[in-house]
Amino acid sequence: MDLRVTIGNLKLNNPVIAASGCFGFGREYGEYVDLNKLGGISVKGLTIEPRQGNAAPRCAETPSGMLNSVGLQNPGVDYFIKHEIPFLRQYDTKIIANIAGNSIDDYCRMATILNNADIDAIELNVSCPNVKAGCMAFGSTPDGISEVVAAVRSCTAKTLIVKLTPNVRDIKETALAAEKNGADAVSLINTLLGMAIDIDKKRPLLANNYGGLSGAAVKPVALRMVHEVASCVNIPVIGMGGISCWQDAIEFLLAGASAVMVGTANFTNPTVTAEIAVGIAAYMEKNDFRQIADIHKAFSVNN
Amino acid sequence: MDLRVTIGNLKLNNPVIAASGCFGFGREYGEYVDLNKLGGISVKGLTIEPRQGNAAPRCAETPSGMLNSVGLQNPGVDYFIKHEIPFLRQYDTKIIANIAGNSIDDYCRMATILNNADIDAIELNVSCPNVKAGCMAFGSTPDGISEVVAAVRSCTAKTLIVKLTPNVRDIKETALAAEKNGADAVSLINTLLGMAIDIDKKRPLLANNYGGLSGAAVKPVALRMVHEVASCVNIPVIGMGGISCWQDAIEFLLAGASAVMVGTANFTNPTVTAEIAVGIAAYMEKNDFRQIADIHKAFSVNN
Amino acid sequence: MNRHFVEIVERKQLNSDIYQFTVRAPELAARALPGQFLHINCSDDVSMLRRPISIFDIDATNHRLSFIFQVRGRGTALLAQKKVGAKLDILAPLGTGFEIKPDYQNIYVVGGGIGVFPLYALLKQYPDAHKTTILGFASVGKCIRAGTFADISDQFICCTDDGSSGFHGNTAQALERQLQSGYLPDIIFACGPTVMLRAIAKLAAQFNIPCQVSLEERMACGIGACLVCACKTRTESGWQHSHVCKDGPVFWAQDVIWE
Amino acid sequence: MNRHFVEIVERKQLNSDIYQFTVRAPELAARALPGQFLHINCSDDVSMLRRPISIFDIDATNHRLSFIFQVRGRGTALLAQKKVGAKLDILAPLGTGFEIKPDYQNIYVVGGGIGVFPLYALLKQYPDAHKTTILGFASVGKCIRAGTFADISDQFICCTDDGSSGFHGNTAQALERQLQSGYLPDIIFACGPTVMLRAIAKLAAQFNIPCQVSLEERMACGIGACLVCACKTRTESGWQHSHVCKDGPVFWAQDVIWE
Ligand SMILES: Cc1cc2nc3c(=O)[nH]c(=O)nc-3n(C[C@H](O)[C@H](O)[C@H](O)COP(=O)(O)OP(=O)(O)OC[C@H]3O[C@@H](n4cnc5c(N)ncnc54)[C@H](O)[C@@H]3O)c2cc1C
Ligand SMILES: Cc1cc2nc3c(=O)[nH]c(=O)nc-3n(C[C@H](O)[C@H](O)[C@H](O)COP(=O)(O)OP(=O)(O)OC[C@H]3O[C@@H](n4cnc5c(N)ncnc54)[C@H](O)[C@@H]3O)c2cc1C
Ligand SMILES: Cc1cc2nc3c(=O)[nH]c(=O)nc-3n(C[C@H](O)[C@H](O)[C@H](O)COP(=O)(O)O)c2cc1C
Ligand SMILES: Cc1cc2nc3c(=O)[nH]c(=O)nc-3n(C[C@H](O)[C@H](O)[C@H](O)COP(=O)(O)O)c2cc1C
Ligand code: FES
Ligand code: FES
Repeated sequence: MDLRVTIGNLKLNNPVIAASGCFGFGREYGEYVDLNKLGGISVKGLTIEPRQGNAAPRCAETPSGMLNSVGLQNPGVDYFIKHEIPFLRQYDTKIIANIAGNSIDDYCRMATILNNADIDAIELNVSCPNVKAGCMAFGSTPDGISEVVAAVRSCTAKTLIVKLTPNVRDIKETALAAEKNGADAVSLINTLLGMAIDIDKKRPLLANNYGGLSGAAVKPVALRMVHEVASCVNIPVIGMGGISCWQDAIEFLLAGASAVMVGTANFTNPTVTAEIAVGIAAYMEKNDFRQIADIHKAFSVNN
Repeated sequence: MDLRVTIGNLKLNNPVIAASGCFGFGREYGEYVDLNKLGGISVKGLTIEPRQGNAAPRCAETPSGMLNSVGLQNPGVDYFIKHEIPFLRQYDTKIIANIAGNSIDDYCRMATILNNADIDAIELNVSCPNVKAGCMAFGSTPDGISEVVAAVRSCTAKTLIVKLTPNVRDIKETALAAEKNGADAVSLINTLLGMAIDIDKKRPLLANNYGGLSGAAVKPVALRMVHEVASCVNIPVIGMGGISCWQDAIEFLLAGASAVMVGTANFTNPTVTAEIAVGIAAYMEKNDFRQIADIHKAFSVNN
Repeated sequence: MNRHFVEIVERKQLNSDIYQFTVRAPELAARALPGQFLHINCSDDVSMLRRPISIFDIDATNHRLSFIFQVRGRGTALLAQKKVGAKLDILAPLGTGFEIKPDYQNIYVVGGGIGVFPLYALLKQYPDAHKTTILGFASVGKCIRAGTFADISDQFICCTDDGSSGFHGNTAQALERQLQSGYLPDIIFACGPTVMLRAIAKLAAQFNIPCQVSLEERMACGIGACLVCACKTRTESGWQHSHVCKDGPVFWAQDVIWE
Repeated sequence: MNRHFVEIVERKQLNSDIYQFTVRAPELAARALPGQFLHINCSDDVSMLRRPISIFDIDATNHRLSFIFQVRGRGTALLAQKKVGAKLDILAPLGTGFEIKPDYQNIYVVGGGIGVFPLYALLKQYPDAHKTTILGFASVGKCIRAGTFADISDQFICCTDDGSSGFHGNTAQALERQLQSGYLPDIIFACGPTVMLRAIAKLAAQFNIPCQVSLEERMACGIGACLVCACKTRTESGWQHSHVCKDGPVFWAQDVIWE
């Protein structure tokens, strides 16, 4: 049985990746889970300059999910290269640099810098709902996606994963735009834009008013979108959104994902990523699947 | 204290309405809750001819929510007029006819027929994700909405509520299109398109593959959309999506809804609608609000 | 009013994952009918749907009603944790149960797996008829309440898929053998997995015996309002989607269109 | 490793909605520090976030650790239902606790509401110092563990907002009156609602007394990975968002930018 998965030039030991923004730079979870057990780690969204992010509160629990409005707080891409990559490289896991920008130029500058850095892939975050300028604005339309993906593609030879927002009418359109403009893979979904209100204070609970919904609550929407996208693109799809146990991961692999990312579930269960990898192996064993790709091959829709 | 709300010519005793498809034709819940305690009842989505809907399974439980793929099973608009209206008229509550069609012509024929029927409002369902032709196809773009709303508007003098789908990039656009073309109000959200997979059978759990997600899980998304729409249209907004208790209803009223609809929560708690009306009154009492509109007036966003 | 907050007065674990609960419910015990079900709120969290569970036994004299359930997923796991003294929020009695005609003299009941439970209350309705009970389980270890059923039946056949006890084979095979012996019952009542019901329905048609089957479908409201629990049934002009929670769970076998 | 599955060995209800739990946790009791917190998984459902709760008492000798919490919402309600013998899944000890300098001879601790709890373990670190404790509650009925605090303090002032017991007023007013008397402590440790902390920080600055405050913010991961628990702190060049779960919960008052 072989759990390995290849996405562009990214060769993962297994299809379980820690989702961006939910796993810091890996080191935070290092004492809870053996990082060697993860296929990869997508690090906290990076920007060209350090960012402080939005005001607090930045988090609200919702039924089977949570809202966050962190707004891309991060130490900047240079700090990442200098201080975080060396730590992560100690482990037998892949490093995915998640990058976000306010402008095409921002994205290109980061891609250029990271092209020479010791990372395994770039995840283009054009789907963060928590920043005012750029980001999700690029990711919400096929034209926006085309422009930024084409530009970044020309700046880097690294495996380029484009992270899609679910806040669209037809995610197939944006996925196809990413594919057409040179993405090696797409990852989805980022968070759904949501809100919660404090009925005593009579104000939104998040200082930023709106935030991104993640966690188990969004799983049905994420799974549908992954299925739609996997059915129409020819590049690998990395599925995520609410995956909290190996059974959830299997649903995404059946629907056509080549790998999965796990975010919010880490907060409650810090060993969930490793447990999912074990569960996937057991499921494959039971079903006599030899490759991850066999899982999707066994799937069929009702007619 | 006055719980009454006026939406177009629809005068509700209180702002709590049973959501379409989740309350049958009222009679099913009549023995569980006093129908006189409800502001109104939006009946199961009607079509011009009787429909049998999709194959079973049509339902899957998901984290804090459910998927349904009923597909508008209903006895047809004529049966409704003859057999259901007389029953509902026994109660001091308003009757909202939820209508769906495959074509503009379908919608117009129903609106024309219902214009002479003893109902209080028409809710134009252009957002059902569970039927192949029409319906959500109209509701997903401003152009589609404009066309169908303008056409229906010319067929009826009844209060016209346009029910919006959340499966769009920018719900403000569709809401504005509805307003511009003569809607008296908008209601939102209908269900989010989702999926669940049976990992043993390796097939989608719903016979129809995809279904509509409802229940508490969607509340943050629904609330955000209601807030967006209420901030940009000048017609009343009826908020729904995951409302399960009076506190949830207050969140929607704070965000700018004039009334709320309650769907999925009825299944677990058949008296939830009446309980919500009581809870709203208590909240108003405590906060010294005299009108429902005072609730939203007390709301402010963070900056 | 079909909503009740009833107290659990007895809780028995019958097996590693099967529980029998008895609740005190005078009004319900007085009017519930075999084949009807309870729609049980298993959680404090309103976002969890109710779970439909059949009535196992009705004891009108002692105001009690009991049901047996297997722990499958999250809802039944929570239900199993409830203790004696706790209150259960149930909608009941729901649905259309077995049509019980007094003139049935010779009755067959056929049940498979967790589908056997609603048949007990049914058998109790026929103190004087000749009752043959055929129950099927995966193996002897999965036989639940076999003694209870045997005691109330004139003839009792327990089938196991693996032959670990009784008849080696499924209930349809056992039924077929019985029917081939020549003595035909007035009615067959069946409850169990769809494949089993379909086979029983086919035999009933073949031997021209009236047959009632109790179906299962995923439910939300349980009371005919949401229309999710569809099953295909015959009408004069063709077919329609009936609803298991209201038109059923019990249907005449010849009305069901098996897909 | 900071994840532990610890057994609840004692469970006391202190008030209508306040509970004290003691868990057996040898390794934790040996290294947890006052001001650190536990991140507690209150539910079997992975979709519920953990809840941060401060350490109330550390008993290294008996391998025990206790915490006191108020039932507010769904998570703490579930926690309160746990029984002795149950295992709790916790991440601990998390965060940066109080900076305990041996040369503090005269210390003040000021706590408000549920913010008083982390101060007990802190006071125990100063057997020899002169300790003044000022606690504030809404009313006498809300005073929790006042005796425990009084016993360990050299001077104990209980404030109630409604004057139903002790000092009539809030903790800042009580503290101000104390400071005006002229004897200034070496340090003030404070924990409670933000408005209180801000007032205490202001007094500390005014009287030029070092002050540490324990902040609260909504958390997800609890370990510095998700960055939701931001609070604004001063840097040489301006300000930054620090994180309550990791850089805090205890900060030097002069570093905090109150908004
Ligand atoms: C009319 C009727 C009578 C029943 N009587 C009994 C009985 O007496 N004893 C017993 O053990 N079981 C009975 N069942 C099956 C029982 O309802 C399911 O096993 C139970 O709902 C599963 O819930 P869960 O929380 O364990 O599983 P989950 O997997 O958490 O359930 C998820 C969702 O699927 C639904 N679901 C899953 N399996 C079934 C099923 N087989 N039928 C209907 N819905 C399902 C659940 O209700 C829930 O909405 C009956 C079902 C029906 C329709
Ligand atoms: C470092 C720290 C130490 C704490 N120590 C204690 C203690 O010793 N005793 C005690 O009773 N309480 C303490 N609290 C507050 C406690 O965490 C909250 O009361 C609790 O999380 C509320 O959860 P709930 O399920 O009752 O409420 P819900 O309303 O269901 O909570 C919803 C969400 O909001 C968060 N939340 C709500 N209120 C707070 C709050 N005041 N602070 C942080 N998050 C909040 C919850 O963690 C959860 O994510 C502490 C908080 C922090 C940050
Ligand atoms: C606190 C938090 C921070 C996040 N930050 C980022 C980010 O920096 N970049 C990014 O692409 N996605 C970010 N995400 C989105 C996640 O990577 C993921 O797409 C989303 O949460 C859905 O997956 P989940 O339900 O498993 O969490 C963040 C999510 C959370 C909850
Ligand atoms: C079983 C089911 C059937 C539904 N049928 C309809 C319908 O016929 N017409 C319609 O406009 N909306 C229909 N809806 C959508 C609801 O009216 C509502 O918009 C949605 O469920 C969100 O609200 P909730 O979370 O309170 O259920 C249906 C929802 C469910 C769950
Ligand atoms: S479960 Fe709602 S109609 Fe049957
Ligand atoms: S709670 Fe995640 S960084 Fe503090």
